[in-house]
Amino acid sequence: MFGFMTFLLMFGLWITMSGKFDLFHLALGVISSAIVAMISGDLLFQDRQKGFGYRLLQAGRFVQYAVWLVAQIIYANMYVLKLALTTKKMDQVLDPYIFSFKPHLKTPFAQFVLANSITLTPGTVTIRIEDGVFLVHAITGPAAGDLEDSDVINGMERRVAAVFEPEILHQIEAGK
Amino acid sequence: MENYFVLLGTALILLMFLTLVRVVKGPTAIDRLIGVNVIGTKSTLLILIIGASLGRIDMFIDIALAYALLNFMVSLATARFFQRNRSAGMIEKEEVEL
Amino acid sequence: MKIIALLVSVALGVILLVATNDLPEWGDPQSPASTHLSRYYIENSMEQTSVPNFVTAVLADYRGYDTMFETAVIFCAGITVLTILRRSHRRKKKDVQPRPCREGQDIILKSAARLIAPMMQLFALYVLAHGHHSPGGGFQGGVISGASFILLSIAYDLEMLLSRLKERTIMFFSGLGVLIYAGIGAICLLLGGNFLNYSSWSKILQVSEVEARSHGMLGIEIGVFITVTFIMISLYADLASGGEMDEGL
Amino acid sequence: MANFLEAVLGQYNNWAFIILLMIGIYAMIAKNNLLKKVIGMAIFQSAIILFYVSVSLKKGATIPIIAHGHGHDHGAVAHAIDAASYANPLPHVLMLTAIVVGVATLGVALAIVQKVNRVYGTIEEDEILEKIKE
Amino acid sequence: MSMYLNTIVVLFTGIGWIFFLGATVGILRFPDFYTRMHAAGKGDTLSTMMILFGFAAYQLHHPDLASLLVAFKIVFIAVLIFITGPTATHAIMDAGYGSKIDHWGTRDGSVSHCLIKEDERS
Amino acid sequence: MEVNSWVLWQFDVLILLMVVVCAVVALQLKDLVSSAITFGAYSFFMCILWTEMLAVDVAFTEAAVGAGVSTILFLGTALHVKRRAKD
Amino acid sequence: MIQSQLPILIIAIPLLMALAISLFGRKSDILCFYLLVLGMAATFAAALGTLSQVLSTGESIHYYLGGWSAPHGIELVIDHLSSMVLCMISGVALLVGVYSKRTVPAEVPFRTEHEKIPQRVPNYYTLYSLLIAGLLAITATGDAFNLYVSLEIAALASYGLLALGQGRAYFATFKYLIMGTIGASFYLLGVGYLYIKTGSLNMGDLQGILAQAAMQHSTSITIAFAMIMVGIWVKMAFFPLHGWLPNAYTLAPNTSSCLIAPLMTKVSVYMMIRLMFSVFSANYVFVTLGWQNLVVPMAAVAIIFGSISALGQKNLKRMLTYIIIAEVGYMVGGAWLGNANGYIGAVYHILADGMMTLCVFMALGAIIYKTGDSSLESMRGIFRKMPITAAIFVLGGFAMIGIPPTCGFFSKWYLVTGAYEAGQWFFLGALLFSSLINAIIFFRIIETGFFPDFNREKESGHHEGKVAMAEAPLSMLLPMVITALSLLLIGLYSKDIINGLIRPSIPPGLL
Repeated sequence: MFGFMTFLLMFGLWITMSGKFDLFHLALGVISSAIVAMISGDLLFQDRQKGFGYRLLQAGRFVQYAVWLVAQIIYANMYVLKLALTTKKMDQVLDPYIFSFKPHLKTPFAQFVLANSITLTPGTVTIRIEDGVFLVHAITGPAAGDLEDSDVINGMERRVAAVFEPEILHQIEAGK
Repeated sequence: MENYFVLLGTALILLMFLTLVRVVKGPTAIDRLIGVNVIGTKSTLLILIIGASLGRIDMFIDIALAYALLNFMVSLATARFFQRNRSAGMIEKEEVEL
Repeated sequence: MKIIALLVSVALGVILLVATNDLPEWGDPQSPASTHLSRYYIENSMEQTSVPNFVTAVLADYRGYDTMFETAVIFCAGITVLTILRRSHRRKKKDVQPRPCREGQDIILKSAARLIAPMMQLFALYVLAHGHHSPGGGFQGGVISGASFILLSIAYDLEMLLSRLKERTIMFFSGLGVLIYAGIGAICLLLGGNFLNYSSWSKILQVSEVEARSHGMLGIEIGVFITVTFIMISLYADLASGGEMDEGL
Repeated sequence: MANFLEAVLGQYNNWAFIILLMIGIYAMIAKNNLLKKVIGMAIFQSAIILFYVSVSLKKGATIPIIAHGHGHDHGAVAHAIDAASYANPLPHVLMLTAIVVGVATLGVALAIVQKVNRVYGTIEEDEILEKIKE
Repeated sequence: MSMYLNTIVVLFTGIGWIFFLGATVGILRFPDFYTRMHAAGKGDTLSTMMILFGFAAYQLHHPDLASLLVAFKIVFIAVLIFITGPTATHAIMDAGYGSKIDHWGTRDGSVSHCLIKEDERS
Repeated sequence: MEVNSWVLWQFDVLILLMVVVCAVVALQLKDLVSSAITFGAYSFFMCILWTEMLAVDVAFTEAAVGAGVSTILFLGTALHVKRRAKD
Repeated sequence: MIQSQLPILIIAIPLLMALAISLFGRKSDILCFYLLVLGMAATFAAALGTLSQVLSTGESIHYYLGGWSAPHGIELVIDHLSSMVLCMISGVALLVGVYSKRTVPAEVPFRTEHEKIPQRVPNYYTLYSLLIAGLLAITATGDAFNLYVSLEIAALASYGLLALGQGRAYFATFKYLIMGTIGASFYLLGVGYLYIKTGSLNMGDLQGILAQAAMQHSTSITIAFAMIMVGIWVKMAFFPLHGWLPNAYTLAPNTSSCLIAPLMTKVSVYMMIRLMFSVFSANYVFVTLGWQNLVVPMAAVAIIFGSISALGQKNLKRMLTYIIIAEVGYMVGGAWLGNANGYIGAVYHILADGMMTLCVFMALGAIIYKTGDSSLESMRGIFRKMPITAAIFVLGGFAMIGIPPTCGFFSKWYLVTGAYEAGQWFFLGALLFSSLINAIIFFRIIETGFFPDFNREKESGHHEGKVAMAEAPLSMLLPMVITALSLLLIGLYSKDIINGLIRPSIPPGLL
């Protein structure tokens, strides 16, 4: 079934890219999507537990999340802009800091999304994930402080969890 | 509008020049990698800009897409290299002679 | 050595600079290079091959023989690298540390690679299939498709790649691509045309000769695609692992 | 002389091509490190590609693909093609082949460099020559 | 209509350019590798996406199917950049951290704490 | 839509300049990996140059081969040799 | 039908055979060998077919690939000259193919200690076949750019074949690779200048356009010609550009050097002649430019340099490689003399030198196969141990010196006549000098070979005349004997070859 889902996704992508709707090119598209589904059908979906409808639901939630994320990214960029174009000396504005924390998220994909979100949000970049522990570099002390103890990072984790792992939401609430 | 795109492209190239300064200056290999990564992403845009200013953007998107993918791969491969070699911090002792 | 090199390069520069004076004006539409052969290609290729992309038409049809050798060159390079570099496993690493590839690490890279590799493969096939109408074709598609496998092996490990594609499979397919190319040309011989004259395929495909040329070009591009994909994988696997095929970049 | 200068300065792509060619051949001959020689080789080849591609340019032309050309209704389009409005496709074809050949040569060269390193433990030319003498 | 669209295009691309300016200046000015990576990672991704959205908007001048598909393709590139940008940033960051690149900072204690942790682990 | 002439000369001059800078730097750096990375940037610029000179297929090939695969091959080789060059 | 398709078959058969070896030969090494010999035999048959076709019609064959007529598509042109070279290449390939039955398994796999190298023999034969396909394509093509591509495939395959030797071979091959790339790139650059000025790539078409008066005095055409010539000279190791050749050929496996030494330089010379006379014209090269007074003395220097360097070598294989450099001087000088006799000498020497180089390399390879050594000392007592091989080696040596019944004499005769007619006294002197040196070299070897190995016999206790015969196996002996016979045959039928094959191909404009 996941192979078929890959096929559908790939065929949709093909239609978007191709822009040609004659029979010949559509047939080529079907063949190509089938080939890709055959070769790497096992790659696209890591978690094989959830069904098709659930995936759609997830996609919807993810769009919501992405909108929130875009706002964060714009804020992050303005922050970088402010830091870069400041006339002060660098050691007055920068105060780099590395810290680690362990989120409750379990699935690799959710961790991936969380890590990328941390990278894109103001002042922080994920360095590595090792056995579920995130190592994060923060550009200024205050940003790091915010992240470490306040609910910024918890909030983000909660949002990611709401998309991918709703069952652990209560753990996050409890952990807080 | 085409003129605007040419202007935008020139502005982008000027900024790429600045990024190139980082590539030239280093000091470590991984700093150069940052510069090259940024240059690569911006090249994607530049190709689209060229396409737009020639009025044939549909022909240029494939190149831009391929570019984005392969730029990502180069960054990843270099990062992998440093992960294995643990020597990203190697600094050029001598200055670059230009 | 440096002085010789300096002399050679300066001499070359001066000679070429002298030649510059004599060249036709840059970008002149009436220069010989832009009129003699290329005018024929531009004016006739659509009519004769029904391919809007002149580059593809010239590459795969008018000068298809060149392209066959080009594919053979790639194949030859793959075989040469394999012959020179390949050796059996012998773990003797000094300054290279084992890659951090344990379970639970590199989640970000692995997830991204899993997301992007299928897209790259589809994109490669798209580039191959639309080589007639937009830039691209067998070679570019092949490199991208090869790169998708390389991406997997960068994010995971070379062993992961080799568990999907055995070394023998790689070499088999890379030869097969050239064989498809040369075979399409050779079948033209059997059908009574000259070598690589795809229009003779019209007898089999039941289409007009112009259409047959277009389809023949797609066929040979598929051959190029297969060869390039697998040779790129092979080149990467050989060069990145030092010929031992154990751990890549 | 002024004419000559004008001819040279107007064709600044030729300048770039010649400079790259000189850099490439200098590196190929003079550099001590074998990998640097290979990089020089790649630069040399891409300089030649630059030369060919600048031949293919035409003023007022566009990319060599017929706009909105669909493979199946060629009758109407074919007569409207004006050769001067498309860039010259032939050098592009030649250079595609040359790039492919270049990458093939590059692969083989890198393989040989690795093998040299395996045999001598170094890829500096002078050190290798010393080891050969021993 | 066309006027508004052009304004949108100019707005998007202009803002993208400004963010890119910030990223470039950051890459040049910031004192060490990690902070430069901040500038590169964030500024690069967003500015590229912004300019790409600008192009997608530019395609809407001719609202036929072909142009819409082109716009979709551009958005697809943007999505791709959205995935690959942070991933590449992270990979480079990881590589730099793994090879113990010098860390610029005023808070010595906190930084060395993490580096020591890395040493203990290996 | 009027087809512009190919002369996006602003792009042309600037990119040629950067190409030459990249070539020189790639050859002058002592660290081979830096050389390889800079050479990757060189290929990027070459690709833009060819796009701008209307050679889209060549640019595509260069993007795929020069910028992508050959840089990776260089890195793969650099992994197995001594990283610091003498010149 | 097959008659009209012969030209492409010559090229397609080795190419398809390379693929067949690569695809189906991985199971067993001996199967690869049989496939290779089969393919080479078929190629040789096809080449002979085109030769007879050319001889019977007296016209050159034009074959249009893809069915596109001449300047638009790529054409193959097979005239008297190229059909002769095609026969030589495929013949050499067949002979070396048979010869390789024992030597390749002995030399190629398991080369380095402790290391098992998988799949080397099939790869070796694949490269072998690709090399032959490339060389045949160079010879047959009528398109200037296609020549470049064919050149590169031959070059890449030869890098692979040469690099398989002992440790030092890799560095030598790397130098060869750099020089070869420079050469090919120069050629490409030259073709680029030609293309800018003429807009064409087809050789026949180019010749027509270049004959116009405006083209005759164009600077860029001159520079294109210079570029092309320099590129090809690098490829053929002409004197100041020869540095890569001796090491690369000496350190290679014997089978590879047997294959590449006779073919690579000769095909480059063929290429030079082809480009000089059928792209540019004799009139342009000798009258408009008039560089022969520069090139012919250089060739003479090449001959003297090659001969003297050969004299100083201890290693026989290395000595032979220096002789190759001298022989390149013969051919370049002959082609640049600018008269019919010089041209005949050069072209005839392509054939003769190909065969005699093959002969001596094969004989030396057999000796190395048996004794494992290629120094002069290893020749001691060779006439007792390996009489047939030694006889063949001597015959090859005689041909190189230029002793009458062998083919070497006739080529030198024509070269000397040509040099005399052109008044190139220096070149004439160099030719005679080099014959003298060759005589010294080979008589020294023969002398060494005739006298038994005193030292070794002392150790084994003065058993004079009881040295065990240790002749090379039949698969090596047979091609050697055929090559030796062909040396005599080419010599004996020199009149027919020259009148039937070479004279019709003399370009107009040569006296």
